[in-house]
Amino acid sequence: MKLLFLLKEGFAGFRRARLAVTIALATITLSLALLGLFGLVAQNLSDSFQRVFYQIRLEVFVDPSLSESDFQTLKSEIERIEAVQSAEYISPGAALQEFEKDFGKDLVAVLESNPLPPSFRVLLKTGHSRPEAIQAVVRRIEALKAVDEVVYPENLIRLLDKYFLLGILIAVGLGTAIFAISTLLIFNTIRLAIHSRQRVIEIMRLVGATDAFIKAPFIFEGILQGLIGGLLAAGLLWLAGDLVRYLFLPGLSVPWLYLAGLVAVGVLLGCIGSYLSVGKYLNA
Amino acid sequence: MKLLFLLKEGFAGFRRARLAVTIALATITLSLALLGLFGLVAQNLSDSFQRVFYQIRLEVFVDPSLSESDFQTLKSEIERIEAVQSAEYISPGAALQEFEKDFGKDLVAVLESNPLPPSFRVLLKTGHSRPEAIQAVVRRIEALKAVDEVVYPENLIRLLDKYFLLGILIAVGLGTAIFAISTLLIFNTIRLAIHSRQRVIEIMRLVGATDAFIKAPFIFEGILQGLIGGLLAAGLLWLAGDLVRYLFLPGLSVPWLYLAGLVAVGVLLGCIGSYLSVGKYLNA
Amino acid sequence: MIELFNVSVKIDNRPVLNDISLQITKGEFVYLIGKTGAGKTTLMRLIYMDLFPGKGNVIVDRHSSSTIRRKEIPFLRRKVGVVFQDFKLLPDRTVFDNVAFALQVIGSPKRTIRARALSVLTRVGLNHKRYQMPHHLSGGEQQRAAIARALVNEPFILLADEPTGNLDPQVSTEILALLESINRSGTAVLMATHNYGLIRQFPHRTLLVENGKITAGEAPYSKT
Amino acid sequence: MIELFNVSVKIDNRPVLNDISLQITKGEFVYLIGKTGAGKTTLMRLIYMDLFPGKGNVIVDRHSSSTIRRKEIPFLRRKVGVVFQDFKLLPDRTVFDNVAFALQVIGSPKRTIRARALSVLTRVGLNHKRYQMPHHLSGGEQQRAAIARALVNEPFILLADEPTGNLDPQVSTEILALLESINRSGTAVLMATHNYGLIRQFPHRTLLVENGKITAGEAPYSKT
Ligand SMILES: Nc1ncnc2c1ncn2[C@@H]1O[C@H](COP(=O)(O)OP(=O)(O)OP(=O)(O)O)[C@@H](O)[C@H]1O
Ligand SMILES: Nc1ncnc2c1ncn2[C@@H]1O[C@H](COP(=O)(O)OP(=O)(O)OP(=O)(O)O)[C@@H](O)[C@H]1O
Ligand SMILES: [Mg+2]
Ligand SMILES: [Mg+2]
Repeated sequence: MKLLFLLKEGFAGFRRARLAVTIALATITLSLALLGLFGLVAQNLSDSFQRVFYQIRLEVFVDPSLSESDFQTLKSEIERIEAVQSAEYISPGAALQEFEKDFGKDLVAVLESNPLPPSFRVLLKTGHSRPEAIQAVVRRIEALKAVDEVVYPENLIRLLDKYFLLGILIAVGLGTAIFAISTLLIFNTIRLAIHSRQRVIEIMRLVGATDAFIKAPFIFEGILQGLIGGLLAAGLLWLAGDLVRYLFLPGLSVPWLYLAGLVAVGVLLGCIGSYLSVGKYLNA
Repeated sequence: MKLLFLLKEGFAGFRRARLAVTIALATITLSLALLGLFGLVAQNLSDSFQRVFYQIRLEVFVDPSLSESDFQTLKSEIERIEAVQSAEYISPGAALQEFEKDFGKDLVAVLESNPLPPSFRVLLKTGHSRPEAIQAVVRRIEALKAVDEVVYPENLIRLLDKYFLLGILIAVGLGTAIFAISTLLIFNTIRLAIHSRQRVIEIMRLVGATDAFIKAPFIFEGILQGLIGGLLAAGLLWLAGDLVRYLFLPGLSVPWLYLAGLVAVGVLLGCIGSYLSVGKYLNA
Repeated sequence: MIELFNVSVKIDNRPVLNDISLQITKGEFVYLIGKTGAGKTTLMRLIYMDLFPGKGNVIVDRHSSSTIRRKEIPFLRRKVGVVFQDFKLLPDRTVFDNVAFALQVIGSPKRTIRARALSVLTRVGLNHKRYQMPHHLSGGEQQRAAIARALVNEPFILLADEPTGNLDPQVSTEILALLESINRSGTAVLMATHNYGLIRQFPHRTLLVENGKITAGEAPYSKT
Repeated sequence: MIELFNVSVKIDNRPVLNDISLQITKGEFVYLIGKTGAGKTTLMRLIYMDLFPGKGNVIVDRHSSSTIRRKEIPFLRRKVGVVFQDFKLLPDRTVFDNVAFALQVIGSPKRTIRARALSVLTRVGLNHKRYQMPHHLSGGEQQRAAIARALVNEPFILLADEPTGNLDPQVSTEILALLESINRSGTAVLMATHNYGLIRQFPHRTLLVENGKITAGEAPYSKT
């Protein structure tokens, strides 16, 4: 069977069963758009969650008696730890100012001298946000000499971590559900679209067409539907992404590769769906 | 036309076009389950987000010279503000202990006396979490005599608020998309299911059936599909809810009313979808 | 009762019927003959208003093709029984339900439906197959089911489009006798047929469709 | 070439054919007559193996109903041309594509397909309608399209199930002449018909299906 014939027959299916094919196409487009939309939202949410909440900040209190050059050495020692993005020196004076902002002027006024030690404000690289990872870094910093104590909001981090994990669980659960449902919906409409040509298949068999000969154009048609549906869905998401970016989320990312993946999923589902569906009518 | 006839014909449709009706039913069930699932997740997430992050805590520093009974009066004055849930007295000693936990022993050791004033830890009722609402409460507390200063993480709250609003926006956007897509998918399969009986409709017309006579059983069938699909979706969600609650989210709520709403949506979509679809074949 | 005034029909821009006038009076029995593709089925579609003339006017009972509203067409069709050339049985229900449907449409009570449907199925000799689905019937059995449905609500005219094409001569004769008895009780019959032998056996007014025109015709004595 | 040995067929537990033996040799022309619902179509379905006998054995060419594998059936059907009683045209493509399909199936090159399809459409007198969809054809035109499709890939046997049921006598005669000329070039023909006149005009071996049995028959001289 020549590819040209296949191609022609596959496209002809669009003409021959216009409504059924259109509706199958719409289902594929919509299901994939939904799937893609969800994936994008989940991806972007998780990204920005990590960006906003998860750049962990440690306060490293150090020995006040250190010299200026000691501070420099310590800073570079801290920054050499691979999880650390930057270490910023906070003088006792600067610390006091912040303290005043947090606890009010009156409190500072009753202090006789500045009780606050010098410190480094250490930012960890994004991605180092699991409590255990942070603890490891803290231990390494505490092992440096001249470091008195490392303070960070451990409980809050554990809490956020727990909710982040839960969030991922929910996202994966929802995503799986959406994927499974999309797949079923797509299979179902393809099935229905082919069902509407049950009589055609029956007649083809009576006229001496082999199963493969009957199947091939349907499968090709399914692949085409998946391809077109996938492209439409990708296009929709691309446009929606542009709109959302323009309206309120300049940071939104809609990666090309992701959209390409969506198209691939469409092609795959179209192919499998039509394969299974024609099969049903051939083996009847 | 008698209701009995309608009922019989509506059910007969299930037998007469088994595959088409089964698939339409599956689509309705899956689409509604997806819609319902999303709504449930969004609702529960927002609830627990509010519960966990949004019970706002204010630190109210007060004049250290107040007597024990003044503290009592002040406490009840604060608690009389309607947004306030509770006010807990924190003595300077207790405050110092917490301070030590946050900033290290060494810092406390250098202090000559306890510089921390007595304070109240004020919890706001859930639901009072918008920055403006909090500011109003803060202003009312500051207006009380003997209150020196009210401290709370204003920037963090503004940030969270912004993200919460964004989250709601995203949820509403996603929800609308899912709803629109579900509706289209349901309409489409109903359309296809009725399309597969195009010939039947055509013959009915030729035999002298009025439009209403042809329509009624189809619409009734659509309503039935919506009802059954809605009930199945509700059942699925109910079971899934039980499972999730048992596995890792004891607090998950799946309100009856919500499920009933889902069924109602199903019935409505089934009704409208079949109404529109038969219409297409009658006016052709 | 049925009148066509200067009716012309084009399908796909090709003239099928051309300036035809015709009258069928109450209780008449008329044959319609003509070559394959001449326009016999087209003429019948005009009468049950599945097709409207490009020019001219078709009048059936009190309905006129130029003034009838969409809503009135079902009521016209209830008075016109049609045996379609390709049967047009509802594929999703039994023979009995197919026949019953024509009665349900006019709102007959259930008991009447049952009695009438069974009686007409018996008359076409299909009572024993009444609970079969149409695609489980032989060609001739399907044709008889179509005849039963057309007869069941006692139309004032019966349009029969080659109603014996799939029947053996003996059953054909029986069906013709049935049509004549119905005709005697006042129902007009317009029957398209290629079976000239049948026309000679049951002679009636015969119309010939040829080249878009309808003329009084006669069954030619071909050898078949 | 076609042999039935003690074949019995039950459909829905009702015996339709009962212990039938039959032989049709290469190049024969055989009529099949019998009442509506007697089992003529059923017999044909046995031959193109759409139906398998409950008892006995059907042998077509080198294929036997008791040993044939599912995969081989399409290849059997390509050697058997069938004019179905209800035409079974593919509703989603033109007359030309319907005829061409039977050739595409066997992998004929495009040019051959075109030439053969046009020639056979001309022979059944349907060339001018070749780009019409089946449901835009009159009953007789559809029947001729079905005949064209059955003939196009030169089967070694042609099963024609009432192939003139919707045709006027003149076209029927032409089609019969066509079948005879095809038969003379070596194709066997098995034709079910109710048209006894046609049998008398073109006499051939005639089989009568009656009460589940097949006997040598003769077209009765009924008046029709
Ligand atoms: N829907 C349609 N679209 C295009 N052409 C049509 C349509 N219906 C009928 N025709 C054409 O109109 C002509 C008359 O058709 P009609 O069915 O009336 O013939 P007929 O006399 O009933 O023939 P037969 O004896 O074969 O049934 C034919 O040439 C046919 O091809
Ligand atoms: N799929 C089926 N299910 C049930 N009964 C069937 C089925 N196919 C055929 N029959 C029955 O088998 C019998 C023989 O049918 P068949 O189609 O062979 O008759 P036939 O001789 O071709 O008649 P006709 O001249 O009317 O076409 C009939 O009584 C028919 O009702
Ligand atoms: Mg006709
Ligand atoms: Mg038959």
